Amino acid sequence: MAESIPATPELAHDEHGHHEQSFASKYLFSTDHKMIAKQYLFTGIAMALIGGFFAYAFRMQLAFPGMDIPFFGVVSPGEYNSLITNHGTIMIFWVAMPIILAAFGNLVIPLMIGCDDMVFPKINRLSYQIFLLSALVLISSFFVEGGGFGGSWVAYPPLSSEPQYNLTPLGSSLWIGAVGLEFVAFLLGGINFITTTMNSRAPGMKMNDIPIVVWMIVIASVLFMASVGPLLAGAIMLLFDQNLGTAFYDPTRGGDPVLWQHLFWFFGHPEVYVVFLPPLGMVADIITTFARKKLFAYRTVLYTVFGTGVLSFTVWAHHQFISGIDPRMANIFTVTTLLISIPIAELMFVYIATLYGGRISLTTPMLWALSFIAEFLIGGVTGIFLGASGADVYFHDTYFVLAHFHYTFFPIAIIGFYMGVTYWFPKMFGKMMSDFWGKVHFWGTIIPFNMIFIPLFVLGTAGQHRRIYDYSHFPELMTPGMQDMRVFATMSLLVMLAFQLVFLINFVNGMIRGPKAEKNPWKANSLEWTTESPPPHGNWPPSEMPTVYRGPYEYSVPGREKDYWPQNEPT
Amino acid sequence: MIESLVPAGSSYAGEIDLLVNMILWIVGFWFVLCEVVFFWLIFRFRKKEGVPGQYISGEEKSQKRWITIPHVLVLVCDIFILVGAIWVWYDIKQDLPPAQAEVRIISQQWAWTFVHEGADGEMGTADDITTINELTVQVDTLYHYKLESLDVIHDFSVPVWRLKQDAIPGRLITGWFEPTLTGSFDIQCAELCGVGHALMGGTVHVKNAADYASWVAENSTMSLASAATPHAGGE
Amino acid sequence: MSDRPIATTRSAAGMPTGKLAVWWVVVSEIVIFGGLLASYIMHRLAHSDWGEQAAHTNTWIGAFNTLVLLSSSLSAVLAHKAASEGNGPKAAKLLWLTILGAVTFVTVKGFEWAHEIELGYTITSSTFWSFYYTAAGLHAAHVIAGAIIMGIVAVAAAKNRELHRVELIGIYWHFVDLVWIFLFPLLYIAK
Amino acid sequence: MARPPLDPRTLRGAETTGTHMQSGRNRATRWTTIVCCVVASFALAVVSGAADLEVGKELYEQCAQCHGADGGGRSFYLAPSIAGMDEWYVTSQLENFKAGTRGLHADDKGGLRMYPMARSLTSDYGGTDAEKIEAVSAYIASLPEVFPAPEVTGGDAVKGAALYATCQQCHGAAGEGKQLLNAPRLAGTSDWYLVTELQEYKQGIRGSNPLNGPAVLMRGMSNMLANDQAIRDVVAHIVTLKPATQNGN
Repeated sequence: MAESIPATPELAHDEHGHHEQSFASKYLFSTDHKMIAKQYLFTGIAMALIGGFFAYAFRMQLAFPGMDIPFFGVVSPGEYNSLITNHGTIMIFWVAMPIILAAFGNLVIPLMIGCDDMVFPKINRLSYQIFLLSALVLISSFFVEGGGFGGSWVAYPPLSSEPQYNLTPLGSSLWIGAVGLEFVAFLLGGINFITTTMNSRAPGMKMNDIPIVVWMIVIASVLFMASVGPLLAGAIMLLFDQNLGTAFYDPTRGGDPVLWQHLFWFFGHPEVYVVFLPPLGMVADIITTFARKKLFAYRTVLYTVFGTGVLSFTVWAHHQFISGIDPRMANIFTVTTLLISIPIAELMFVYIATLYGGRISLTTPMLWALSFIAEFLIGGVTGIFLGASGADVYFHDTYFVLAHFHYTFFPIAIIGFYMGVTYWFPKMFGKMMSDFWGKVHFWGTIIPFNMIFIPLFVLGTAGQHRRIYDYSHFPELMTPGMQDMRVFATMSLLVMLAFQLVFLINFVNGMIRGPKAEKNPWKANSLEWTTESPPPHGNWPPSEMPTVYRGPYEYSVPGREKDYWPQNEPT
Repeated sequence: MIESLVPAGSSYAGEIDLLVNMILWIVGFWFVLCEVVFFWLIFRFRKKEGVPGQYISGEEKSQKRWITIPHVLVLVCDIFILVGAIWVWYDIKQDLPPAQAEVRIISQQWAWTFVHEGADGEMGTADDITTINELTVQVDTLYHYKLESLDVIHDFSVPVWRLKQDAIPGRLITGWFEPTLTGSFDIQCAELCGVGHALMGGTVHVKNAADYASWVAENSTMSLASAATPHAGGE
Repeated sequence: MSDRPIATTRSAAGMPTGKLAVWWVVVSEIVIFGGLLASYIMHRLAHSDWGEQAAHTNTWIGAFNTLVLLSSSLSAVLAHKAASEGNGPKAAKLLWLTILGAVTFVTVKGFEWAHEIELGYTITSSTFWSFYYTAAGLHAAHVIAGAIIMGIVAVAAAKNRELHRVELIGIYWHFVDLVWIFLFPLLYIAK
Repeated sequence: MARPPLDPRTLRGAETTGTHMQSGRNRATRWTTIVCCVVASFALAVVSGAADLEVGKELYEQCAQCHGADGGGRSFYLAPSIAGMDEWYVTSQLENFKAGTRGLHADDKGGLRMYPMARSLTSDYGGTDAEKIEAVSAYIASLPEVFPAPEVTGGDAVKGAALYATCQQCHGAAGEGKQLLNAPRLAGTSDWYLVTELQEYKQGIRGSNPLNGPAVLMRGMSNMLANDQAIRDVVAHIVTLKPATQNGN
């Protein structure tokens, strides 16, 4: 049955790359995966600037409560809640997801598997347009009456569902609407990623020849698809509670507020892996390239990731240990949570082992990839304190959680973004960025980052709880030592934000005036480096579509003159 | 780790501190080990002229040993942590030792209302003492708390006691604590509950038996601002 | 359609890309309805009193609609068969028949709801009715969306174009049907 | 990390909290100097000597979330209209809330929401607590008066006018209020709020704290109204009051 109806192949690629395109069709309504990737990237950067500004505003408020903050003004309690809520929401859903998953997924999947575009270019474009709309809806929510939603990014009802409690009647509906739209956008994008990788690999590319980063993006898309449904259903219920007067989450009328927590975290925990896996894949590709090493135990990496993916669906209630669920349930979730530490630890071991026997050159992308491992380790080990139910009784909802979370999400979203951009910049823009300024930016980011969050670990251990705009009403938390640490963290943030200017200048300068990039500046194996920088429309001329002969990590193969062996080079 | 920053003020605070220290030593060991090996490898195998990279697939058993052995060791460590975590959890949240006294905790935006047993030592009688944002308890007495919420989710947290429990509207949650340290300590709302969340603090006063008795005597009869009599309308 | 990428002509997984994509759409839809229905079942088990509310739903109308959807699924199968034989116009006719089923379903549902709202059972009456309207409403939205897409496919199929899409919309239609097979006993029969 | 011993600590009174905060402030001042250097590059004055109303307007943003940008109030949020209220009354009530002499009662739902809000007018920057209260009160007084649409039904304004005779001794014939007698302006106040407050006075939810003299007095007066119907009647009359001179216009 499958072969009985041909998909009209006679119409394929007769005009590829020849016709003139107007500005609108090239930049606004492009179906080219590289252009869509850039659209996601720039939208993500714009949202990151907003999210970063929010972080600046509330960190300043925490260090200098009540101060008239430059460029913002006085932060009221309601504004503070809205700032932290939208900082979290933006950074996860409008920065990490579009940049890490969508921008790099769109950019690298067709290039790395050797085809000319996604299988559904128009759906791809639609996905971006829905995403852009969702971003605009979210931004509009800051300007409506009552201000933006301030119920934290987890949006626990009844606070999120009842306007008389959250005081943001419009903001909360726009917020949940924007999040829902964003999910739809990524469902469409995810279907594209999965089907493209499944069906459109270059001839000869077997399962084991797919670069790890492509695997990771596809697995992440599957995880997203399998976990987001219940939350989408939950979001519909929340929207109805807010606007139609239903009582899904209202305990006084037969609903249950804990239902939302289950739906949210059933998605929320796999979501961590959705954004965690793609940068993990980038690390694999980058450290092998710059260590001139074959990836240690390729198949083990895959099996481990499959295991992580499956396990990630069984751990959600570790976010709810003390939220009034049956205490016996906590024991089950402690077991699964500690189990999931094993595949993650194994992945870290694999990456460290890959470095053994390498020939490591510390370029900017390599520095970012290595820092991912070093920093994520901190995020990983501190998670054990929170996954162990007995210890979580104390740490729940303290700054310890916050610091742990940022030690996982900073590597994911920020380090992942920088390593991807610095590594694939030549392929994206056909130019090179300055390595020197890249390194300046690296050290100027990574050192202050640790200086922001290490004090927050201490503060959390000292009992400082979260989402408080001003600690002066808690004498135990207002000792001078603690206030000094808050000020120190804020100072570090200012330094880190200042260094992001270095990146922006380097980025724009590289795009405009950088030296022309050659086809394969890093001497890497995977297919994207076998075409021009930047690749033409259709990626390769139709006659030169690549054929694959080996896996992507054949570096330093004994007996060969060159220390790399591109996937498409015939034996 | 915690006890150097926050005094341990309840019967189970020590258990949590011990568990946290155990986890700290175990994961600390692994963390330091990994980072040391990691940085050493970066240094040892830095790019040198004339030294090519090695070709190691990592698929052979002799090579895979380098990740499977630590992997099994991690699993063993996990079991230790697991046993400790569940042990402590069982003591604090699952087990409910018999009570010597009871206190009702009612949370709402943005205040705590505490109902103490009055002089008669029984809850729900006319001499119950109702206070706002101020909880008074007797040291070395095992209390059961009944926690409820009138509107959104709050979280009753006393860091010194290592006690934390969400208050869910529509549910009455029972738990226990036994203060062991006299003094006044912070009560925090640890779950975002709206605009006034940062202002939803309180104080717990842990008194010795004599002080507690005099506090009860003073408050059972007097009508204070923070301790209104239950039937105030009838004059 | 003129610049269809080379990517779409490949089939490394051994299944046409469109079919693969429809299956993934179905997977993501299953978890959406799965989440909603799991929430409903958990609530239902906790509230035995919902049976009284459910008693006011009209089982016969529900059964009639089930029959309508099931027979529309049959015509979708026949349309696929016609399409795989290359008989576009016949497939189109059968698709229109399926759409007729969808229209009947939605119309009956409309009258049913109007009657229930008249009796005072609105979406805010109780959490049972909230679930009733939300789950059935979400399903009805899928029926309507499916019917519209099917119309587009049928117009093309009548001209013998894009015949492979007949099978794709058929898969989707079976899924919509299957959701109803779950909804019907949960909302109408369990009393 | 240096940390002063927590225990023994006296009751959280005004003085203790004050000294406690003081040491934090000195350190913070040092840090401010440092941050000013960093922030100086932003070329913006950190603390400007802006007019009181400007400060008050900035502070009022927080109030606006419930009371509305125009100060017209929202019954939904238990927030009455406050636009154009007398400055002295706003100041006194904010201070009462802050001190806990109003609002701190287990059954005063609105008061328990307002109690922490009044206490939020404290922090290390932007003037002393008293200055902040003054600034926000001045701003509220400067808002053009709003006469919210009546929400309470079932009141008889004619009967209410007779009952109001007692009230007008202090609150004035046109409900304009008299500062000398600590009687606030009633005209323009949300009617549902007047009903709630009168009920709370009668039940002793408000006015049972001996430290709040005027409220204790008002509690006694509220007993002149026999029942809920009398309350609704008198409120129906107050809604019709429109003093000739309006504040803030």
